[in-house]
Amino acid sequence: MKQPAKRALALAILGFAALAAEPALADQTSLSVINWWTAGSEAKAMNVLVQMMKAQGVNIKNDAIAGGGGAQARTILKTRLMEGETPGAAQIKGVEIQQWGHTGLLANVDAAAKAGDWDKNIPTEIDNYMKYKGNYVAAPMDLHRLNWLWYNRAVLAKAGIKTPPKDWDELIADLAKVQAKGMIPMAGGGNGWMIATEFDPIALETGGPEWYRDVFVKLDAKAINSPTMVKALERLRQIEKYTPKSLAGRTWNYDTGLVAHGQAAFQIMGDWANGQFEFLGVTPGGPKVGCVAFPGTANDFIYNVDSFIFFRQHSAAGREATIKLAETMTSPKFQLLFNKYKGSIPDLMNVSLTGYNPCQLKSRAQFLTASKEHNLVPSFSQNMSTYGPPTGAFIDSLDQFYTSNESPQAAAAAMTKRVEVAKSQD
Amino acid sequence: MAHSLMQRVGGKDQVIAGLMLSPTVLAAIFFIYAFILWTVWLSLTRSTILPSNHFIGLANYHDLFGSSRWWRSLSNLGIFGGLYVAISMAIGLLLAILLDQRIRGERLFQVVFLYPMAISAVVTGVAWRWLLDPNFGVQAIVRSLGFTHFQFAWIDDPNFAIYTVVIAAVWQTSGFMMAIFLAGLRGISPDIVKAARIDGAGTLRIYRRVILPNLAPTFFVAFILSAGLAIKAFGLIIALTGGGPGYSTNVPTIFMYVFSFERGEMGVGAASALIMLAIMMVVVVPFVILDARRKV
Amino acid sequence: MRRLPIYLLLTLAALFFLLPLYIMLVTSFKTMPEIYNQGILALPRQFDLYAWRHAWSGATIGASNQGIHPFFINSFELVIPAVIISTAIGAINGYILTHWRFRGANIIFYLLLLGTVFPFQIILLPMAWVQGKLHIAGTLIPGLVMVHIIYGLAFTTLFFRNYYVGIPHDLVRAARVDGAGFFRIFWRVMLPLSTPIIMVTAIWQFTMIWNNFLFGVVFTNSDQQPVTVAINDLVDTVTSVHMWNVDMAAALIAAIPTLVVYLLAGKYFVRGLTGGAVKG
Amino acid sequence: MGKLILQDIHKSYGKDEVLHGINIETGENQFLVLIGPSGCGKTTLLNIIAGLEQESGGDILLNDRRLNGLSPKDRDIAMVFQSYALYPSMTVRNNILFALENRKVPKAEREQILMDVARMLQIEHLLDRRPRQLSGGQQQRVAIGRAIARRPTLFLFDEPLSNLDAKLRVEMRSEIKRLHQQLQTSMVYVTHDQIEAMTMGDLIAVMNEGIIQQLGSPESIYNDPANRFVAGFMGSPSMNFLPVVPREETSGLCLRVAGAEGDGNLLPIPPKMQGALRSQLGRRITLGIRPEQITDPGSAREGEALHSIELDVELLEPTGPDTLVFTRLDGHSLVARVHPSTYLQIGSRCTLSFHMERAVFFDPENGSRLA
Repeated sequence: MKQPAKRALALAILGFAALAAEPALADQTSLSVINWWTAGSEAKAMNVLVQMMKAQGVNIKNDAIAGGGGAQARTILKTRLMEGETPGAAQIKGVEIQQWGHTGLLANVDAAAKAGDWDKNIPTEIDNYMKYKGNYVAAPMDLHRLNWLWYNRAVLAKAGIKTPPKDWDELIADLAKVQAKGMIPMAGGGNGWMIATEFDPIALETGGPEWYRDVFVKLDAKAINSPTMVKALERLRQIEKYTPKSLAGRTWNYDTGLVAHGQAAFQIMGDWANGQFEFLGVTPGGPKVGCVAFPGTANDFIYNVDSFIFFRQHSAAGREATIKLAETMTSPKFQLLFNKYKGSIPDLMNVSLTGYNPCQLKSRAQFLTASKEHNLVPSFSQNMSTYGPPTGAFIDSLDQFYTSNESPQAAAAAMTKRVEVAKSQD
Repeated sequence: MAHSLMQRVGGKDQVIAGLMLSPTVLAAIFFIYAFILWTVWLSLTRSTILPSNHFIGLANYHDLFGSSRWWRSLSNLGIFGGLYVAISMAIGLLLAILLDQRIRGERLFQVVFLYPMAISAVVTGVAWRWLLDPNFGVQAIVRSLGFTHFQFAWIDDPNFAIYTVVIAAVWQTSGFMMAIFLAGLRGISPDIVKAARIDGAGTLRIYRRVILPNLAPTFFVAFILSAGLAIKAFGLIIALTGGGPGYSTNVPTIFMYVFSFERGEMGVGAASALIMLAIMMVVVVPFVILDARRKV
Repeated sequence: MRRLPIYLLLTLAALFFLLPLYIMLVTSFKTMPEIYNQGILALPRQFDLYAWRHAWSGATIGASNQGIHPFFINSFELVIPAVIISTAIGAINGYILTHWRFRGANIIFYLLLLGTVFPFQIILLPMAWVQGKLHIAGTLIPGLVMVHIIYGLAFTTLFFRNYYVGIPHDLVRAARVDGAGFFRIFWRVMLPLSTPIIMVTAIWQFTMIWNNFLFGVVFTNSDQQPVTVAINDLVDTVTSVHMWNVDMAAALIAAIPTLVVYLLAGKYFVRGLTGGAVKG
Repeated sequence: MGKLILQDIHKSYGKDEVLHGINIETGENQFLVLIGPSGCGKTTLLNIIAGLEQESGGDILLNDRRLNGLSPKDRDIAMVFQSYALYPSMTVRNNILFALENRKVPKAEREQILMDVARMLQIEHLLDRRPRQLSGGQQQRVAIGRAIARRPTLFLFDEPLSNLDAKLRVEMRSEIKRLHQQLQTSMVYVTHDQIEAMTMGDLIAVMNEGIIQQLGSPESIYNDPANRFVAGFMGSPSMNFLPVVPREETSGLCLRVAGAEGDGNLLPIPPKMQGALRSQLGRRITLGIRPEQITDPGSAREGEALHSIELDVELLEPTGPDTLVFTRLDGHSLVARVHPSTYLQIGSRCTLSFHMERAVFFDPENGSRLA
């Protein structure tokens, strides 16, 4: 069927439904920003962004879509594009930005990068994600560190632990001590995303940054199906033993609450937990709750960067607004505000972190050293290390392993096979 | 079209009838069948984050059936579908028979059994997640009664989580099955029952030998409806277990959604959708054939 | 007392069906500390209406912090036209497929039947494309209404067709001899006989559309979304602490219209099914 | 009023032809009965006249107006259905008024017609009831009233009495007949009941397998059937059929019952038929003779040529006005109708007179009339 015929048909059907099709052409100076920051401090920060843009004469429609950790938002993004309702920006990060660049739909925001001097102020590791074929098509919002261990000081004291663990053996010993006192040693488990997030620092600690990159960035089958992976999986199993059987569908916030309220000793989680602790009235690094780099990874930094890609606009006004949006997102004022609440640190290395908590300050310092020593690795669990299908394959494999009696050897082999299949999917 | 309609009985009115029906027919052809064809095409292309026209033959199907997650989804559908259909029909029938005994307060019971139908999957999922949570729900309640070693943590157990989905789904639609069976029971001529009673049959025997065989068409409708609901189940599982723990409660609808939209493997997602459709057809086609036979 | 076991069984079943509703109700009236410190079956110490008020007009959902009430209103704006139109078209279709049969009428019916069982996830992308072409993308009216009408037609047509099969064809023939045309026969002869099936269809459509999540989240912009989407935003948020009492109150508010429909019209549901749908 | 002409009406469903060229022409104000066994096509033909089904070929003319292609409402007809087809949602009043409203008859006139019809059918007291509150007979009256109110050129009746009990049926039968007299309008009446056909019709069309077997007055259909089907279908109990062989005897042409042992019984052939049957000499043909033409000698009218035979009484069925005698002639069963006063006993012998003047003969192969 030819396009006009199809269209006529669709129109006929609509007319039949006795509904007038009123054209809903978007106001050209209004940009929709698709994201899944629907609640809490992130939602508040998004509202600040909307206000800041309004002051510059740009209407931002905050399309915040809950559900499935962004799954729903991705669905919406894709249907919007099918509808021809191109959004201004969408929350997409990591390697997937390259896939979107490939579609030819993205806008060039080099002008904003130049104005904000991203090349100088934003670390190259982050910049590289934002560029497609040498041009900026996305802007970073934050910089998260994953390899944190959060702990409740009072619980540790009760269990007779004086300092937080510095290596794996200490961690295991401490977990046992807490368990002996009848408290929850480790809050965690739950869905695939949470398991993968816990595995992220465990893998780094076990294999080191080089091996980590071979596995999660290069997807090297030899590295995946290796004794190192088996060892890492064994360690995940050890952690699982100290984790209460937890409810599917329960969120990491609940676990954070267990630590905050002194019901559990430890939680392995990215620094977005900062925001949650603050929400619960407990400042991390303060008297109640402490943060320490995940044992054995003190010099390493697993990073996660949330970013927005920008879509090419038809009108000049739209294009101008897009540049303004990218500039605002990377402006010191917005980044400081946004990251303070989110628990992360700004992508800009040239701003001082006044008012940030001790854990966040530690994060900035360790990023800079890790960057110098090439100990920065992209988080696989947060979709930073590779594109969707292999990431999914890793998460599925870990999920399967964690929730069954599968042996670490079998799990490593199955993981290798899944990743191979997923690689053919690009 | 108009010409052939003119040939038929109704003259002008028949033409009007054809015209009035045609929008629905066109809508069905376009919004169901053309969309399915489009999905067929998608499943043969290397579509990742967005649809593409890069033809790759059956590679997506190859990947699909090479995926253990997909196989798990299929076997989950088998377990969930089989149990859900059987149990909801059994409970529905039992409740209908009980309500058919000239019960006081029948209207009230009907409403109580039917109301879960009125509640959305999202809400049902949340409510049951609570009830099944070992820390707050049934396990905690029973333990607080003194049975401190009582275990009921299916929802956390990858091998049993799928059964919790069955429980919630049965809760939601057994009342609907009850309504269908009750309607069927009320449709049976009282003369048949009287005749059986005169023949000296007891109540149980009347149900087993006289009434249930007469309910065959009702069983059929109930089966088709519940099988359809089982294959389409999505929101409830998402809200209850999110497809987990792990992917232990994934079913084809969830697999399709995750791969098409979240994972950026649209081609594989499309392939899975078509396999799902094929499963549907296996359920529906016998219905169509039987229906057609009955008319002849 | 031979009938005691019957009542016992029915009462047990009723308890099973009522349990989740009971838990949602009591939880919605508790304060957060109470929820954490008490069993879920315990009655609230005092009936605290905070959660209901907050859910209705204070909770932050998406970009707004007006609670679920704007979305609740959206749902009504969606469900009323969608139910009326899809039921009306289904009635006409059923009438045609049973009393104005022509060659291929059965084939058309079977074609439509697939629409009752196929997985709706399939249509998201192509439907989005169509909506974009029609410039109605993201709208509640007519965009989402249209989606619900189209994918409700298979059900409404099925219901009416199965009901109208039971109406003697002689009635239509008599009316035709009496000089009535297509519409007049429908209006004066068929419709007055259709109350039970209209009730069944309307209840069904109301429930399906009101409770639908997938279409709502995909085909509307954030300010136009129906209440189920708002509930999901509230319940399925990853980054904040759950206010269980607010979640439950919001879920109950969202369920009130369908519950009312079932309470008032539930009896027609069983009666209407007797009238036809079962004949399959 | 209401001269109906059907010319070569054909009807097929796909390859299946159900009407093979129907030709009927009625006079004005005639009562045409279509009769035949179920599946003979009579209802299809009625529906075609009504416009409820489309003919595959042929012409329909009413008062010289061609009806082909007109929808039912434009044909100036009214119809009464077997199921009555009263609109369940309307009161009796509205059932009757519905057609008038459809035709936009002025309100005052409508009311007048309603009252006339109600009075004529004595249903005034039922006007505000709904169909389900009426008895079968009352529903039938309303259905007829609904048709009458229309004052059509032609009434169509589709087995209207078949759902009534025997007593009501007889009442309604005469009522319809009376209405026909009163209204002076043509009627087409479909039935499978031959008593209805005989008592009501001016013109009867006997149909079988999509063909009109015979079209004629009740008398001619009954007494002078065109073929074995008509002869067998009309009349109760049915006509007796015997296989016979004509042979030349000294007394002239006679019939011998086929398969009789020995000489068996001989039946004389009346002189007026001898010519026609001479060509069938020695061939097996079918004799048809109605039960009332085999009777006790006492019932015979004067001047009738009778042939009496003594036979065994096997079974007796007194019906009141007369008694049916079941017997056997040379091995073939036979029913005779005798005066009730005739003294008979099962197992005894009786003398029965054959009224051969009224006998008919058919070709055993195709059932066509020989004499």
